[in-house]
Amino acid sequence: MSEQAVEPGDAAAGEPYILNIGPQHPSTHGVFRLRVAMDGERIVDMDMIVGYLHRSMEKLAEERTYTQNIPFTDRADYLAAMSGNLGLCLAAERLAGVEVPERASALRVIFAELQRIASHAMGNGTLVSDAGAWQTPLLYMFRERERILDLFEMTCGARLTTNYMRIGGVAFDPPAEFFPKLDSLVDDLPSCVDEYVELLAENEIFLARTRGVGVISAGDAINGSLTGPQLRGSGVPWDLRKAEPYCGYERYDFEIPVGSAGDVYDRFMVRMEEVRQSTRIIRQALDALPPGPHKTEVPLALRPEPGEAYGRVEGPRGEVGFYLVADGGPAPYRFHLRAPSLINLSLLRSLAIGASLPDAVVTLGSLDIVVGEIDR
Amino acid sequence: MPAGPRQLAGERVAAALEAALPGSVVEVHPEWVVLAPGRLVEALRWLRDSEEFDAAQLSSLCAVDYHSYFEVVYHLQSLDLNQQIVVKARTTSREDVSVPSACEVYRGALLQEREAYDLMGVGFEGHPDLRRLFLWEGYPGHPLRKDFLQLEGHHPGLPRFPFEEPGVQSR
Amino acid sequence: MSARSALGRLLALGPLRLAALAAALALAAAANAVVGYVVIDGRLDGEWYDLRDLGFAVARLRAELDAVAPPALSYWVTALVGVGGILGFLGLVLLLGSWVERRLLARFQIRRGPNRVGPFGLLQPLADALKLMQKEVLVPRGADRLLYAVPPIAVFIPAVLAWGPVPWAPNMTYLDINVGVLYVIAVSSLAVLALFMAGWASNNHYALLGAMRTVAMMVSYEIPVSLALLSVVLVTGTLQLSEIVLWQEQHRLWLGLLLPVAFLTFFFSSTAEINRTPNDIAEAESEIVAGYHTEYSGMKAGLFIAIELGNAVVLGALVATMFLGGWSLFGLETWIPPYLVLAAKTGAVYFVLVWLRGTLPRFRLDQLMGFAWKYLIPISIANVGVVAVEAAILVRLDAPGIVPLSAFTLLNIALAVACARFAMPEPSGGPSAGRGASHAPVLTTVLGGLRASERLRSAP
Amino acid sequence: MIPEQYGRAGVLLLFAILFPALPLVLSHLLYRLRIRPDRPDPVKSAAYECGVEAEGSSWGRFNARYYLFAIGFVIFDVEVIFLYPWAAAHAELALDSLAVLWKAALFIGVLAFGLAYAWRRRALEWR
Repeated sequence: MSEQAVEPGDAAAGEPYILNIGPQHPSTHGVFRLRVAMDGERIVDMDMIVGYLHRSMEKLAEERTYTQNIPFTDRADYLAAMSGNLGLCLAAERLAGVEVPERASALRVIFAELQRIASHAMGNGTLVSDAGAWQTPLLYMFRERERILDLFEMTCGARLTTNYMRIGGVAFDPPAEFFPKLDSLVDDLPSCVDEYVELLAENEIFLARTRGVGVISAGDAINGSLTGPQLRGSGVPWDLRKAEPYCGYERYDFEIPVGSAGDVYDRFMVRMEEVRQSTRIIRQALDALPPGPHKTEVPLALRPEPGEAYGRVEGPRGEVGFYLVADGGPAPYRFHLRAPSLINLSLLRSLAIGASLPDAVVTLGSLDIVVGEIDR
Repeated sequence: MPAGPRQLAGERVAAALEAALPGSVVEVHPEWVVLAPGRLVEALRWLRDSEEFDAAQLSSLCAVDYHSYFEVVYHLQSLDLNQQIVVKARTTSREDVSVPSACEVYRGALLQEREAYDLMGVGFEGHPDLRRLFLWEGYPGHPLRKDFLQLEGHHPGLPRFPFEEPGVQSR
Repeated sequence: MSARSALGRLLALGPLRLAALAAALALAAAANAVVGYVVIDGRLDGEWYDLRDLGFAVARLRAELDAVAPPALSYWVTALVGVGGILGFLGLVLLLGSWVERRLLARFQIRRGPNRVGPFGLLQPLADALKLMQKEVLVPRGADRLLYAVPPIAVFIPAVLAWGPVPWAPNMTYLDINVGVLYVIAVSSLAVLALFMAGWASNNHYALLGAMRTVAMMVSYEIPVSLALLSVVLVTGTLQLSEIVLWQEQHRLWLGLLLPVAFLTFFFSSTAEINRTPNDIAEAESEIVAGYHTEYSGMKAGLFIAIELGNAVVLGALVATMFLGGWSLFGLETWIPPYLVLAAKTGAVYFVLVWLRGTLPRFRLDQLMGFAWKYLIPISIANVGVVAVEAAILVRLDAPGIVPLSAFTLLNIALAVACARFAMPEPSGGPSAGRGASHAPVLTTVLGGLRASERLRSAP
Repeated sequence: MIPEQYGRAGVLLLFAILFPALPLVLSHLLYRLRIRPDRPDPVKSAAYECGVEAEGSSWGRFNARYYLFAIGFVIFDVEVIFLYPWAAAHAELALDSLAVLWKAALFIGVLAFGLAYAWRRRALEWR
């Protein structure tokens, strides 16, 4: 990953020109802007400009109780609201010392894993669209995502901004008709994944576009604070569900998919495999779903002792961490969201410089950003 | 006690750091260690490279406003040993806000430090590209500071919390 | 369940509509019987009311006019009739085709597609055209206004002109020139000019990048196209498109089978010529928004979009004519009007194009250029040599045509398979590229960082 | 016969221009009838660059890589076009004598040599 890309004395080189990719561009997945200096097809320099969706969530959070802050986490990573909910709840529970009932933990696992599948469907689908497949794989992946969102809607009335987790459990027990539908979905998912892998992973053009493109070495990935599939794609077997099991993940049998080359293709395949693993987890959680309450009663205006806590979960895009500082009041003194989408972009500049425009677009797609979470 | 399940005790980290780099620790807490700003980069590099701690990844960086000073919190993660270390650095006052940049140790600090600079106004010395991240150059003040709402032209949001007696939220 | 309701359920129709359908089918069968009788009788052959070949009607018209007026009039009238036929067909294609394409893509993508405007959404293209016509036209400031205005019209020229020499039936060719193949090559390379003009005049970085890609790509793929058609000419010994079809009809052999390398080269290269997936990099929406026509709005943008469709159909007609037997269908063309045969073959090629669009990602520019220059052009040159030898043998052999022709067909198919399987270059230059190896992620329950990663990597 | 056919190509060309011009004229007619709006303003007529003002004109010195291929095209395509008369007459000539194969092979060989030379000099690498 050299920062210096254009060799001096390249006779063909033209004048570098400035191109703005975004904020209104089909492949920036939101209002995200790259200001690139290009020479022909090649990127000579790049600057990333974010903040178009900045809502100062962390400041707003200082004015609201812990429970009132849960909806903000929906709107940070709006493609993985459940993971955001869960992260905040874990941090707040750690801060206030709240115990969570068994059933609530299992439900949290089910919903977090469903959310992971939905988010990976979106992430991989848009990645393939970035590689030029005219949205067909995206729409196929939306088929399963749609079923998952229907399940969310059935349970908590919302599809994207679910606001489902609560401090001490989850907001509602899923209705009776939820379980058969989830059951059939879990039965169908592995064959759907096989279908996508068959359609894309053996497609010569897709291989040509993604193999050896946007390579991140394991050392760079760790040093650049990458997490999630972006880190695992580079061959680092790191998953918070194994490393720091929460919600009883240690009870479930699953494996961590790890790539080898650290290129776009590996990140894609890791996500595909994670869908399979998530399906396994859901199946186990569903089969062993304990009865009991779905929530412990916690005061609405929770007043934790002064102190701090860092709660984190393995979201679809990596480590979703919440750093909370309590001062004894009902609202957090400091509320910091460690946004994986933003931090995964740490290496974007060095990846993009020297790459061609199509490669950079695919690389950006493989980093699977959500602008709501970058900007917060 | 609110601590991560695999978080190392502050005393252990502090003892090792003091042995290797005398004078680098300012304050020890059961959960975290406050480092001297002057030796921060050195200490982080030592933590990253040491066999015992192997803090290979900077998992989160965030700044907190404590009225009289700012604190930068580093959550370091060892992937091989699966342990977490929390270290902090403090600015001397509200006016002198500079802390050395961790960028040369952790490239993952690039954007996180820019974010802290933008929203909290902490200056990271030695950052290769310290610009505002979300807001534009020339934006007045730093929104995450506790006194931001007292800036001219800004009004506090909610007067009080629901479910709360009036006057309780004053800090 | 009665048989009738089962059928009705299969077709998703009510009993009334089923009855109407049955009646229509019976009527069609009866009409067919009458036509069959007339055809066998030979009463149609060469008459002006012979609907199987409208060329007879035009010839009769010409003769009638020549008898009463100066020859210029009959010349103009027949030319206008031909132009009217071509443009009428093209207009129909543009109106219907966008509906077909969108519906097909929707089927590929488990969607429904346009189904609101008119029956089955058939009037959607019309509604789109009306909408585009009444949209405000924006001209970017800083654009070269003259050059900016020309391309929307100029892009149509090659797509319309290329229809000229396409033979619809034995006597139904608008422009039956003896240099038809050269004409097609010449006309099709005109499109580059219009697209480059559009991209350059817009004074927009995306448009310019699209235009540059267009120039590099279209121009490079022009050579494999020319080389592929060269082998067609070698075998048939003529540049006239109607003669090429006649050759295929007489030998009862599609050139696509005899010359598979040329056929596939022509098809693939032409997708680059007309900017279709997987070679649509000139307007790759995920990279350069809309490429050369980024700055066009209103009806001008509509014309660019329409011509993509027009190009696809004209490509279908050319592929059908050169490689799929044109209007001939192994003798069946005496029964089925030949122009319908050609339309069906065109439609089939078009369907493949839509299918590709609905399935494949797109190449990168350097991959495409490498593929053209380092694979297609050498292969095509070699193919020309092979075909030249074969053509010489064919013409000198006294044996009945079927033996050497089938031998060469098999040989050429084997060569094509060999080219595709063994000589194809690795499309990606990346270090991890390698065909066939398994690349599923490793599954592990071990946890760790760099050290664990190295252990994983070193493990077999 | 030949001039007559080219005249027909001319007629087709004329209508090929008129055909796409028709919707544009209709569009203009709608403007005259005040159905189609035409209210340009500087923001609307800015060059599209994803919502921000473009920096600099795009008419600069562009990377020459693209033009190299255009030059290659001119060379190779002209050569290929010269092969067409031979291809059309090949069957007849071959009937007389197979020597035509050698002559053609020489020409194609020159073509292939040119390609091999360009390949060797790395003119075909994109970068």
